[in-house]
Amino acid sequence: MDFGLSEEQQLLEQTLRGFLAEHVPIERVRELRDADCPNDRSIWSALAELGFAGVLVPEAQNGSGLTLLDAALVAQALGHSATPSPFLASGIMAPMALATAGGTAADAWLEGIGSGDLVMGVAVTELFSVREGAGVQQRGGQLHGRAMMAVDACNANLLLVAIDSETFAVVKTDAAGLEITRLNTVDATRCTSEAVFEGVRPEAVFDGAGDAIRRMLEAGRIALAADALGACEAMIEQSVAYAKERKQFGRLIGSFQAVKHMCSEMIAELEPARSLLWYSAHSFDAMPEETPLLACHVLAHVSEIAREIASVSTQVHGGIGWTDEQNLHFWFKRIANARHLLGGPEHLRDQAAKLQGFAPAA
Amino acid sequence: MDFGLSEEQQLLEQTLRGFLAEHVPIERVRELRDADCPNDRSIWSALAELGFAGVLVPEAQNGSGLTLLDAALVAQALGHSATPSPFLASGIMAPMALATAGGTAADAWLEGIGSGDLVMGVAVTELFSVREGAGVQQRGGQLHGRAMMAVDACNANLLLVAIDSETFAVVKTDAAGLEITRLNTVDATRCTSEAVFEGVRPEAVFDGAGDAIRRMLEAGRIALAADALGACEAMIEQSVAYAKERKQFGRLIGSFQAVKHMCSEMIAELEPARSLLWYSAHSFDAMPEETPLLACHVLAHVSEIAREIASVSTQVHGGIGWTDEQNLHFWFKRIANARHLLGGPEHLRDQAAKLQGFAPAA
Amino acid sequence: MDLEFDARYDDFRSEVREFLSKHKPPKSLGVAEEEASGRITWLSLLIEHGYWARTIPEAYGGYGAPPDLLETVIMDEEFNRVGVARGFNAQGPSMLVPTLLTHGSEEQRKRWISPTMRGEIIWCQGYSEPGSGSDLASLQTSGTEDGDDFLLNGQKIWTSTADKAQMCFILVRTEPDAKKHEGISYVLLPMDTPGIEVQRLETMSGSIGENSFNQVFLTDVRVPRANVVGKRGEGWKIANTTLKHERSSLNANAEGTLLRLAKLMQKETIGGVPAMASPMYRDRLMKLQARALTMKHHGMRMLTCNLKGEPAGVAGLIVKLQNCQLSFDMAALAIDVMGELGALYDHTKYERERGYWQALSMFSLGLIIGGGTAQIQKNIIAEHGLGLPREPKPAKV
Amino acid sequence: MDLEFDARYDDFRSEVREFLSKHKPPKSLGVAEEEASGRITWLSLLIEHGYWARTIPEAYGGYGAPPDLLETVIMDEEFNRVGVARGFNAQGPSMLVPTLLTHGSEEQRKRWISPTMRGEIIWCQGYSEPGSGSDLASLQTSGTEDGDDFLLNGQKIWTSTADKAQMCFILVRTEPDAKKHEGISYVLLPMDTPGIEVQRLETMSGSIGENSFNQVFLTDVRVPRANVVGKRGEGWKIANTTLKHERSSLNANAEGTLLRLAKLMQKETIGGVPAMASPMYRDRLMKLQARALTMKHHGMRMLTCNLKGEPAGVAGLIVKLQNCQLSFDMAALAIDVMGELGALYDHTKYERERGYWQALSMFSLGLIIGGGTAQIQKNIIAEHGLGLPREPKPAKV
Repeated sequence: MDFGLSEEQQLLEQTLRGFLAEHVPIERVRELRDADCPNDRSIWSALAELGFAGVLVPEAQNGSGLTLLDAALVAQALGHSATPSPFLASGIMAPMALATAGGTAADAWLEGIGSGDLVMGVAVTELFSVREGAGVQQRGGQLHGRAMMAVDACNANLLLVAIDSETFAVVKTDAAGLEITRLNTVDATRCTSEAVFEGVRPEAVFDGAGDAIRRMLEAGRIALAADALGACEAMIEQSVAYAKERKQFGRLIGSFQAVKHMCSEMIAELEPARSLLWYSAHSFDAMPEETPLLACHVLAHVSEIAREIASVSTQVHGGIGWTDEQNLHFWFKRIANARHLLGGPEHLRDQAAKLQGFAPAA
Repeated sequence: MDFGLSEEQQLLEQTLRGFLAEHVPIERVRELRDADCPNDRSIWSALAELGFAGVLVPEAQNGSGLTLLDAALVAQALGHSATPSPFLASGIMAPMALATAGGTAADAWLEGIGSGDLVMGVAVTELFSVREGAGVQQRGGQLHGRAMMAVDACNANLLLVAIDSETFAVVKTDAAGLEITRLNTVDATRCTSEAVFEGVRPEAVFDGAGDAIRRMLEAGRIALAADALGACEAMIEQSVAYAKERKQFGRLIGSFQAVKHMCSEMIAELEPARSLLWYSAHSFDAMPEETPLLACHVLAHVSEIAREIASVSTQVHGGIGWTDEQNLHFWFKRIANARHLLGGPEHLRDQAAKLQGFAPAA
Repeated sequence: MDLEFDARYDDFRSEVREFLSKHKPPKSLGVAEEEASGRITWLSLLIEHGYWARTIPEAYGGYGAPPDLLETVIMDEEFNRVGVARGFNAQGPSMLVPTLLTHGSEEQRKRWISPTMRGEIIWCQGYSEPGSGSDLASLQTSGTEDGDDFLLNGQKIWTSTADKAQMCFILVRTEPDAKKHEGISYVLLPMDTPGIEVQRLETMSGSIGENSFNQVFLTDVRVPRANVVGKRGEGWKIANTTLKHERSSLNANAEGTLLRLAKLMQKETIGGVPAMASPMYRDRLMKLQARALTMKHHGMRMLTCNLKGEPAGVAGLIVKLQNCQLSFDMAALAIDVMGELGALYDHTKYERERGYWQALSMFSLGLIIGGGTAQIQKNIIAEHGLGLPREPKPAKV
Repeated sequence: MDLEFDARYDDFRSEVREFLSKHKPPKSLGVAEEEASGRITWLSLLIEHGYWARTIPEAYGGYGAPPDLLETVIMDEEFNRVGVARGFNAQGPSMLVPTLLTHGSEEQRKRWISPTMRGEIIWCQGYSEPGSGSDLASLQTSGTEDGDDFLLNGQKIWTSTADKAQMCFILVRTEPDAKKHEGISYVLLPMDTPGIEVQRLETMSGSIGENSFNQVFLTDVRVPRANVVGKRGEGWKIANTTLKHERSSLNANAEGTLLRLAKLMQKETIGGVPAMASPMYRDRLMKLQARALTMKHHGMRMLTCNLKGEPAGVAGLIVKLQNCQLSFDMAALAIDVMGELGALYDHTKYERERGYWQALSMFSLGLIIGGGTAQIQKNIIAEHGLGLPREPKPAKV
């Protein structure tokens, strides 16, 4: 009888944010910008040790078996600190797909994922957007084709690749015939790559896995919304702090109505979006029939407000917000990248309309 | 070698605005709100006497034979003063259709129109939007059907009705079988009605009049944009004046940054739109091949900024702007009505895309 | 997050349903004199079953139940389902009663809360003045001490239902020498007191829409000093508690409006094709649906804070700002969808839904302005919610 | 309105075309040392034909033609058609030269205008300081009198091309006891003067985009007092003339960007279907096209004012505000159209147009902020353009 975070969830959030503030300050993120892949294994191991890699791994596989709302709080904290990590793929999407699909292989991988020893990237872009004629097919027990914008695949051990809306496969990232190439984006805090398959023998193929794929996408979208919302929080916090400290015309700039209103408008968008995020994530476990629509809406809505917040909070900082050294742009770009990573707003709204019978189904 | 109004045009504008300020103050408009039709004949006669009814009527028919830019300045002044008059139909659209189509009957009507003795409404909605199954057909030399949202038809002598994109007819408003019923809108300053045809014998039918119809619509759209822009001007002027006079918190509200920025944002939209209006109207006579695209864009763009300006300028006034007695709403509602009168923004943009081959032609 | 409906709640829902299947409200539940007996009977019945005044102590005529979010949600859902208002949406219950519960004397609570909740007494609110809109604290209506009474003089504006109300909770300046915010008292004023003149105030929305507004002129209006709520000079603080409450709990029912809009888009055709088939209109609808869902669940979060007595912080201050703009934007889409017929008004032929959407558009604009313009609200959000510094005081010139 | 191209203009257009068919510009027309000889030869050739420095008097090395809107339009059209820059888009020609023409001494004009227009001298602009962004007039870099010289001390920021420029037009505080706006002088400073240190300033857009920014540290930098432009202490007024000019004439070539965006939308496919087939993207493109046309023709109106020497009034003050936002919004649509590939950057595989749109997005955001944030510009529009009152001075605390 309570719309809000439980005490345990508040504690989880505090613990993680405290840890990240101490161990992954923005200077650490900046260092990782020049790495081959930003998903630094030592950060991930530390997070795994605290139990965050296995937040969605079932208890039967030694995971924490928590809810998606707990996982969303983790994603939000990672977005808030702009921490590079394979959480989206290995902490959210892969475990959700494997746990839903089930089976011996899946269980074994889930155990590895939860301990943080095994990192699994995901390549699912072609489920919602096909560019450059990409797509991966099965022929004679081997995989051929190309997956664009695979998430967290670079430094991973395994890669989950969607074949179609009912089928996914798991391959070793060092499998013969598989080439994974990092694709640089504006966002230096997230790993994206191209995976080219030339006769790759998969570790497993999951057929009839439509539910697993749908749940994986829903969970991923909610978590990505949480991540972007966390980034928005961070940008607003920094704007408000800067407005309380920077003087121009002999006054703190936060005493100017224009600056006040920019901050007010940002927080007025953020707080209700937080409520929607909580409800959407909660629905995933408690009212899953509501989730398909909510997952589309929450990510589309957060993507829209986040673009605005990213721009306005940079403007609050004036010229300094535009410099590299101020670091604000790490969040700006994380938000920019998130906007299309699991489907852009137009696509998601079209899906939402279809789910309600408002638009002709594809 | 000059992008701007000529001295003659500036004089025309001043003269007309001066006349309207004196003879059609907003209190006069308020009185006409309770009339059966707001298009008061005495106002129209006075405008005709000054030559404004015949601004687009060719000199051969004793009109002024001026350009559409001149006519647009008239429309803008009428919007600025929220003057009810049949100018859109009888001053712009009908003369443009008749002059383009030509012929003896057309010439005679043009003469009457220019003198102000003859008022001609237009019923063209179904060319771009069919609601309630409306539409007028010719059968055995008679007209049947229904035209929605005819403009300036109530107090008119004749009605121009579009049959299809190549054909229009002219009927007497008191013809047997024709019933014209005023449809009230939020906008008390413009006359709109339904015209039901039950076997009406037309005065004339113009076939192969595709160009005439196209030019009539283009001219109407540019003039309607001018009208709405004039209304925007008036709302901004009143906002700025109010901000210089109203005190709250011991200060003129115009000294608050929030109010300043609302005013700045409005004027920042208005001024470039004025430039586009000038160019679009000028193109009508000087570079007609550019006009089809410009007519769509200028009306769609003005419709979008006008909705925002109407809302923001009301907000600048606070509660008083929302009262009936402040009169601001006359402009607010004139803008609201104009938005869809000759095609809404989405439709116009779709047309613009089609004209450039960006969208599949209908 | 606990939104499970366990068995106890299933029972509760059944009860509510049964109640609603057995009982019908009066045809209209307005403030008019002729509606009084139906209104009072119905509200009293609701209170008896605990569907109205549910958490108000029995001592003050309420049902006296402990706060429970899910019960509230269930009641709202079930009443909405059959299209029956759950109680009486008027300024007495929504603004005066919470104020009395927090600041009123025991005697005031005993005397006023019960008849107000039962709809026996209709209240109006005397806050705004022509010269004091955004700057409400600058109000000038004076309350001059005269024996055991105050003599009130001045003018109020935006006083809805002043023409029908029996009572007015009014802000007057009783301490002319105190600072601006410290000289105001919150007074309960019978509207039949001699010296009160009520004049209707027309708004831009004209004939459509229920809400009527008035100006109230006060000339030597005598009211006992005992009618002050709280302490003298604390009226500003007291009124602000309620205003804050109003800002955080404005129930716009955005979801209901959204569904109505979706229905319109399915029904309204352009060239024989439903407006819903237009990808542009549909995309706008989906954008608005996301916002409506956002505000719906934000409302539940606020309700939780409210029921638990926890401060909602900045998240509470933004509710009104967002809800009013959302209503305005939903009305705008509806009007666009109706195209050239969207401007029809005043019960003319072809008008859709009796002008509902145009009236909503204008009324929402009024709400964006009223009770503190959007600009004032953003100041409050920034200063009270985010701790940004106030504007420096101007130098004396 | 007179935009007829009569016969004379046809001839002029032919001339320009012929010129462009015969002459090719150097590969790049940048500010770098190694580009100097190509740049100087090309610009000199343009001036000789009157396609650059066209209205600058011959006495100062210009072509000396009277202003003519259509000639300007024709030259722009023809140069754009073949993708050749008409002249040299740098701060010397665009900001210093107009300033010298209005405020410089005869000697300064004779000495500096010609080599600046010919690209022999590269200038940078020393206005902003780390503590003086929006509040430019609060700048602290000091110019202390020392015999016939000033000794400059302080720090400048956002000084683009400071690493390559030979000269800097710089604002320094020479009258420390005067009022804030009256103590600043506009000084011409050779960049090889001892005591100047230039440090590169990285921006968010990183490796892509030509524009480089710097910080400039000044320690006892000696500059002759004769290098002051206009009177001592009038630097603020003088700099503002140019800033105003910049705000009203920012040539964003919105139409060109729009066409590029339309091409992208025809080429880029989603599931094999061109993005242009999406009604939503197309509608956004059309909205942007209307705004681009608006700003294009507004630019012609401003150019007319400029050439006629008539004040553009408030219509001039809004140009930069609108153009920067328009660029930002066009980039946003392009990025959306490219979908998940829209974030690609740093010359990675599959990146479209070498990251042009992401760079444009970030650079436009910088322009929205730079040279007076959008907020400062709106203040100026309101106060100077609409005559709204200034904010009252704060009381001393």
